[in-house]
Amino acid sequence: MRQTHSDKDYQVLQVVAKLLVPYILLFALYVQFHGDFGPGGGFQAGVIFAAGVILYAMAFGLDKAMSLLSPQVLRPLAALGVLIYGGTGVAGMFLGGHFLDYYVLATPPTAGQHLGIFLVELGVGLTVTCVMLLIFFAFAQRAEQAP
Amino acid sequence: MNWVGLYNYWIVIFLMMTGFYIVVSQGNLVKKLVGLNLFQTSVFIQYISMGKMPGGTAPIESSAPAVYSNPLPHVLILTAIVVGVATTALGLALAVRIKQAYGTVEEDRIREEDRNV
Amino acid sequence: MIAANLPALQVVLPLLSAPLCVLLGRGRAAWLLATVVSWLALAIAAALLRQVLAQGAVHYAFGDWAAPWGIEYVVDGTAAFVLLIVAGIAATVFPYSLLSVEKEVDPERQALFYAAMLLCLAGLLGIVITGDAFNLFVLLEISALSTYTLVSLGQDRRALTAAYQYLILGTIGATFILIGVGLLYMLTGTLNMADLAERIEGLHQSRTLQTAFAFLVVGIGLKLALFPMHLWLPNAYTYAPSAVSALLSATATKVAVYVLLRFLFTIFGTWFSFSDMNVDWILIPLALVATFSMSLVAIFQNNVKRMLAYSSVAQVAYMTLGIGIVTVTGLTAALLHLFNHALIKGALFLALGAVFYRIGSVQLDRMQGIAREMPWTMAAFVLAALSLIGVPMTVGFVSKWYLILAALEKGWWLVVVLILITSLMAVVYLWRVIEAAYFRPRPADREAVSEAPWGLLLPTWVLALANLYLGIDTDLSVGVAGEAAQRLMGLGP
Amino acid sequence: MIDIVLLTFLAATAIAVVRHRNLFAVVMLAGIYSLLSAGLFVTLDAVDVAFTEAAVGAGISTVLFLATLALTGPREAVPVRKPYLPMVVVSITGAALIWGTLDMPRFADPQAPIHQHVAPRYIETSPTEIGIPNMVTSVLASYRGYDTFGEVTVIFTAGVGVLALLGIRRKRSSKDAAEKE
Repeated sequence: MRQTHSDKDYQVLQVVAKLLVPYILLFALYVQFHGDFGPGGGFQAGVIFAAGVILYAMAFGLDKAMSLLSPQVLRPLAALGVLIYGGTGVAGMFLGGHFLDYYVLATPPTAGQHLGIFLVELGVGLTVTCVMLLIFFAFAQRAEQAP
Repeated sequence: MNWVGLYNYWIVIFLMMTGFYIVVSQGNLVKKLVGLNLFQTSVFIQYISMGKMPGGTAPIESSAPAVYSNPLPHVLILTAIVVGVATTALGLALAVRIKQAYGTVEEDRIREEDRNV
Repeated sequence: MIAANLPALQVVLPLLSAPLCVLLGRGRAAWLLATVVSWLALAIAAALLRQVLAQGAVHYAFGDWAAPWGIEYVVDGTAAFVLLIVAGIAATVFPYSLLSVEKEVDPERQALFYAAMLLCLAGLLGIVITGDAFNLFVLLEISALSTYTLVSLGQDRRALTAAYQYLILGTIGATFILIGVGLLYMLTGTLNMADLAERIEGLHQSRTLQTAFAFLVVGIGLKLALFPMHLWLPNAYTYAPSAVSALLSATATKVAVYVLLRFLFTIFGTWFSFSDMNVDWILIPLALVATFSMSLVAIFQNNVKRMLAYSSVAQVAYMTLGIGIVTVTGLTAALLHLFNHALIKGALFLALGAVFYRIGSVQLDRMQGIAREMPWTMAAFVLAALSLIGVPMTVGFVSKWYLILAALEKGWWLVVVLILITSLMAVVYLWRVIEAAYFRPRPADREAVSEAPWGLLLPTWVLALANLYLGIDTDLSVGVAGEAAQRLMGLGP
Repeated sequence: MIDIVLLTFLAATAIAVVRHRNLFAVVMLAGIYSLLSAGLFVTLDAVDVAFTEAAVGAGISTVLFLATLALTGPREAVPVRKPYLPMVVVSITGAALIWGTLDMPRFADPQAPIHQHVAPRYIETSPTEIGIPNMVTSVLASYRGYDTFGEVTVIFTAGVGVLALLGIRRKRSSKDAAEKE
């Protein structure tokens, strides 16, 4: 990020990043949707996804990363994640259960649980990715202008 | 009395208190936050330690019969980790703004600045 | 469907409105949403109170998982009473904030400001209503993180250091609570409060339980600004935006007092807390020192917000004094003062916010002569000030009366004398404000201003008149508080 | 045995954090501390937690700390006062905790209350009741799903807070950037 780096440093980083970033993002998706069977879930996936983008930003510059995932898009998406989670809960309420009751979402009961968990993990993943990136952008933008 | 079973907890308490000490003794706002992180992480270790079963495995069901460690502390700590990073981010954002407003992140110098106004 | 889900809606409604505020993105729209939601929250709280008075405690299981496996909400008389005051204060502060915030917070941040206000409200309501010890920690952090944000949005740069200091001490408090809850879990295997209470019964001699108790009391003490752990409070209240000072001073510490009540009486039980651990031996001396010393410090403040902040520490000590007396009357006094002090400080801070709106300062020397220019604002201030002192016909009188009764029942004459002395000290510091506002000429370098707009006056007067009305018609507050106190002591029906 | 080794390393790292005055080193040590505790979590069967601690503590937190240090400077001032009061406070707190351990269930005691109450249901019936093998996910997203809702809200609150404090300016136009050079 700093001006003091020579171009060569950047090149190494860029090559490494180019190789790694797609796999990191793929791995994040795997973690997101595989949390039922192995370790993982929305939160870890969100953090890993964000880490992938952060690596990209370090290699190719903050501006490029921010034009790829613009804060103007991330901000509503972060809110949307919370709403997906809450909405799943409210849906349970509308279908005759209590808040966050997944059994009423589908039959058989375990299918309802699967659906509910899938949805809330999606909400978690979305909010965590977006908030982590927003926070990183906010800090990095300031740091870039440091004297 | 069987003291051996407590040895782990004592080290964890030492870790907690080291973090706590950094928070209350250091004057640098960023270092205080590092201390807060250490303090919280050590509390996490305490929680996870208590969920351990002898000869247990991770609480993910497998086909072979197994003894599982208690999943509840794991869940609580996952939440607590998130709370921790949220606090850290907010604290650092405050530190950045304080640096901008006061020109320093040392407690003593901030106090001096405020007294001079 | 709605009636059965009221306990969840109480918290989920403001909580889900926060992301909506961010989506709306514009100050006024976010304000409108927040205000409507705060009124709905008040309506829900009122409905819950009615439900509880009619049919006893209401239990609500999230996800339909029975406690202790799932998380449950429990609304009993005490909880409903505190919900009502928190939601009531929010319902007056939110409408007020439109003008106040437009003046004090820059436009880009207003939507985020209202989101944080809603999150803070949701957190506070959730803390009151939750029946799960770990869930309490999570909600505590929601309200705490949003509070740090709100405090930091004050105009003065000292708002930033105040927020930072609050963040550090608040997080230490929360971590202590986390340690305490962890130890309790270790001993009992459960996190549900009712289940905990049952399982703690047989463990009174356990040193681990005693340590858990100590950590929880210290952690909660930090949150409620229990003297001498109050250091974060004066700066936070002084430099926060006006609407935030009003909301926090009226609700945040009160909710912490409520949490202390819950742990001391419901979870650990009266016997363990007071006979085994003798926590009253700590609470009472600290309370007495706090009311006296903090009232004294308040007298020498020139920033009126800061003066009221120190006064808050002193007033919270009245509540812990009531708790420390451990009688039904003492607890009734504590609960009543919790309710009444919210009305008093809410009104005072709102009136100050109106002054700040006009002259941009709440320094005593800047406020000289202000009563001639803003007669209505200052009249509301005086009314609430009388209530803070404890003049008959105001709510402040009612709670002090019960506190004195409680001390008399114990035969503690010295405590009664001290309560009277500290009330006189309140007269002294409030008189300084009144004297400046009414009997001093306007400083030459201050422009003459006009009365505050009605958007600020109306909410201020609603709270000021509530001080008067509930001071005369005491059936609701005394009735509910008395019954709640009996139940906490384990004597109730 | 491996956990004792890890705990010892953790203690060494913590002491190093106290002593170092170069904040870059301190932040790096804190990252190492997180990694070591993640390792410890693995030995204690908490793979989900280990995963998260590594990603958050050693990853995101470290990046944020480094970005902050770029702004606030890497050197810490030498304190003028001796930290006697903090020492006393910390010693009392630590002593209280040690005293509290004396009646604790021993480490990895299968008879401890937390293995007898509440948790058994998660372990025994969640795979059939919820239908997924990872019990941590079951408890996190379903039994205690409301806590996790709170957790998402906490992270969202932090986002709101950081945006309110630091803000993100829209992309600088190339002209502004040129002027800065």
